[in-house]
Amino acid sequence: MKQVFIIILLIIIGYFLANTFVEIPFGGNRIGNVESNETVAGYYLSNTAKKTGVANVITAIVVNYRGLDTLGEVTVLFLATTGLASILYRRKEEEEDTERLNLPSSRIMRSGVRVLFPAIVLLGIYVFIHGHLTPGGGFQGGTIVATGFLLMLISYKGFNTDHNRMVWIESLAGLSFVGIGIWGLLSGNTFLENTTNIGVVNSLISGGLIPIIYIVVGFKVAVELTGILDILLKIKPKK
Amino acid sequence: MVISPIHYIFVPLVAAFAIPLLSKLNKELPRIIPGIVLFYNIIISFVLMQEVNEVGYISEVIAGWRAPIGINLIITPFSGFLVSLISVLGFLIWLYGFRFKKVIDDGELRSYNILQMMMITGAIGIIITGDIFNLFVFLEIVAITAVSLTSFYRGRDGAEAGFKYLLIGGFASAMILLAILILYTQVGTLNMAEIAERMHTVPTGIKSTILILFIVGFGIEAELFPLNGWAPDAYSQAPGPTSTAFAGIVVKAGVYGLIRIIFTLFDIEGAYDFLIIAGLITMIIAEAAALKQTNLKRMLAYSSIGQMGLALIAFGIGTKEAVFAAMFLLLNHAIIKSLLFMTGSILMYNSKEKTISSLHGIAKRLPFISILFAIGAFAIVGLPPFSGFWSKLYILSAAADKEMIFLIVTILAVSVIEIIYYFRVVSKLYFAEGTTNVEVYKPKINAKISMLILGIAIFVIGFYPDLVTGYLHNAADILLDKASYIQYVLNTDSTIQ
Amino acid sequence: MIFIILLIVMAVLLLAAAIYSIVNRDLLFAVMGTGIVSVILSLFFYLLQAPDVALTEAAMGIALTTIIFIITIRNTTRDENEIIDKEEEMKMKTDKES
Amino acid sequence: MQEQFNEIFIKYHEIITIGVYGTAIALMLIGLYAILMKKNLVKIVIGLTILDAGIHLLFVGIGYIQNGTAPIFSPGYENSADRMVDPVPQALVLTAIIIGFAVTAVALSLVIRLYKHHNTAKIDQIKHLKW
Repeated sequence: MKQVFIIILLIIIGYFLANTFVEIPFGGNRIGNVESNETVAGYYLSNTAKKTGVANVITAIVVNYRGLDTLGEVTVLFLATTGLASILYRRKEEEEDTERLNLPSSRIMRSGVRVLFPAIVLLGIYVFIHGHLTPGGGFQGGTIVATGFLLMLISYKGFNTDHNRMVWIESLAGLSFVGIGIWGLLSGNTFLENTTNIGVVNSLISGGLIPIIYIVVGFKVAVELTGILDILLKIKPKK
Repeated sequence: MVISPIHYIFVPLVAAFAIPLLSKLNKELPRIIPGIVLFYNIIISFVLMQEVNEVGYISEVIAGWRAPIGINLIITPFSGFLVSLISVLGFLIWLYGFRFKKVIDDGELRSYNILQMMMITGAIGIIITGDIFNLFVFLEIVAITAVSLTSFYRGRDGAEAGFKYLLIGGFASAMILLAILILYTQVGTLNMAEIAERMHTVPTGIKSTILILFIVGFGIEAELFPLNGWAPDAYSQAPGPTSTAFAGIVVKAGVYGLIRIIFTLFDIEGAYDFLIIAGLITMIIAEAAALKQTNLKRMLAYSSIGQMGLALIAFGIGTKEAVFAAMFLLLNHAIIKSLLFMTGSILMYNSKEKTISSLHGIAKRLPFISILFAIGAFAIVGLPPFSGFWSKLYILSAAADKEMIFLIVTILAVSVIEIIYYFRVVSKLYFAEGTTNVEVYKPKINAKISMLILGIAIFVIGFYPDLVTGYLHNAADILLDKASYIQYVLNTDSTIQ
Repeated sequence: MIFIILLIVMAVLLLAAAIYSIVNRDLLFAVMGTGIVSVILSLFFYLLQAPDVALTEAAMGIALTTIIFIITIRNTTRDENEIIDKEEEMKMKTDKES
Repeated sequence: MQEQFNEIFIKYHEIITIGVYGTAIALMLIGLYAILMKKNLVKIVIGLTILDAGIHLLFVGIGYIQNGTAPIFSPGYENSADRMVDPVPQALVLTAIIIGFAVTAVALSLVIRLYKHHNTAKIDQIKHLKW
């Protein structure tokens, strides 16, 4: 009976959404029924290269035009890590042994990972250093580095990310992101403003503070995701 | 460095990122830092409120880009008033919860303090941001911190309440994302002022879809009837100071988000009477449910949902008088409900199943706390000398202006229900003879101070309501006239320098 | 022409993977279903000229989301209706008595 | 190549629209079905991720322009701004995907803790807190 009720509900919602999206053209001209240069997207496309000196428009939007979003974004990840730690936290007396579950990873895996790990981390770092030129950036690069650490965490039982250093990197990265914001205020402009010169568009050193912010975000995301994975891998199943 | 709205956000962020490091220096620091930050919030609110009184609006641009291009923070008289209220309450809650925790080692202490501070920052962020996607990001910050705090205690029900909250919260944020998406396809911008300006170009079919999706999304945070299943569990499972923060702060941000969407973004006539109907249903069902609760915190949770329903009704009436009354109710409710939750958690501290019956005759052993609880109970019900009376009176008079007899009857009936279940608790507290062997938690001086301040505030507003009403009248007028908000945000790129 | 054919094939595959991951009783295969959904979604984003989002979806959706799900399954049950677990418990009890 | 693409695009316009919007809405409905119907907690969280996946696909879908290019001014594309796809939904989706991941991580940690207490991962056997 419940299934029938739910399916009817879904059909109604589906119909509801369908006839709203019938009116929204796919692949038509740019959004908004006003001509494109008055919309926000039109402004971004025509001014990013000149004003912010960044080739990747999305990086300019994520870091500079909508910088507070990314700051909120990084806080969400930071709070998720803290929340996860507090939900799965075992007090000192409950902690039998915190070494990770001993997955018997095969020889192929271990040797493969030994080769892959530096390559993955290098790729991740490349992605978030070139965030302002090529697709990708702090978040994507950080995630790639985290997957690299994940491989190491799974295949080598002895491999332990040094908790102390991770906390240092995480806090320093977060503080420097907010510090860049405060620097904008201190230097008389607004919070998170791109105060330094923006250089030539497609050169590596271009876009002023934007690449620096994205590199800092990359470190923070990498360390946070590795932290989340480390906490989750440390839980011992009951069986 | 001139004080501006962004200080509300980056100072707690610096503290939150620094706490893991500083706790290595000294174990006590994670307890003290939130206090400093929340006290600094009060200073910011004090300074900004002066400016808002003269200028009417404060708009601050982020990253140097003018309003529709970049994100702007905006403080209107109403949001300024709400944020100052939240800052003061946040500091009092911190003061109250300073030594409150049971045995806690440094890991949990660090997480608890970061999460509690960031929940308040998230709520403030929801209120002061002028960009709709930024509103969504701050809503997520509040959601994640609230879930982690709900499931903070090791007990069995904490995790269940947290999961229920996260599931409904996840669904709500999906609906809000969908609403932002459809809105963007019609309007082409994300800044609230520009959306309000271009709202007339949106065809009515799509406009009502967007409105419904927003109401579902924010209804969950503002605890409208069908969507507040999570609230009583979350309130009752969360630690003392957190449930106080839920009732006093997080719900206000949710209600403000809903009101802002309906008042500033949309101009659909139907929205107002929808608010009245939703508020009515929420109030009636929540108060009825509160009647048959045995757990004190769940009863207080249902009562605060009922009060929020009342606030939504007042906003729904839509006249200047009604909006003013609703704001006054939010102020009173925040103060009184925080006092009730604080005193309630202390009275309940040692009883295993937290039921009202375990309250028998505790008044003899905790006289100070019981008096404050009684004051809170009388105030929220609306008895004359206390502040609650004025807000209920103004709402009734606003309803009377619009000849909504049905509303007046239901509000009075609900007040009767409130009187019944609050006095039942107070009578158990004082007159029933209790089991003397229950050892009672003696609160420390800092908890007593914060509760005393709230008690005094109830009396002060009770005897001199015009301290606050003048300011609120002006705030109500500005909230209702949309044009000046749009004109101010879009045309002046006045940044505070 | 390729654009349309690719689009239709990916749309069908995407829905099939989503339904598979919902219907399947064995949670491990259900999680692999979500992995496939992320893969095809990432290709979709690439087709819709959104390289940044494709990279994020690939890194976040395929790698990390799948791994957290698998860790969760490892700490809870693998079978959705928990019939197999009950059988194991029964077996353990019988072994203990015998 | 250009006109050939446009002409195909216009000819099969409905199919493409249904292809993208249709799949996104279908994904959302499948996710919603799983959340409402399924008993197992992990399956419910899978439903949540699929619901989010549908919305992310919609987000990017609305930004697409017929025969547009990615919004990146790489060396060969300096002045092709008007052919570029709308960058704003992509920036929003970037944030939404990561928030979705954070919510899933917290949800799954709660599932693990619930399983530790109740020794079952089925939502109907965990219902202690009633309405």
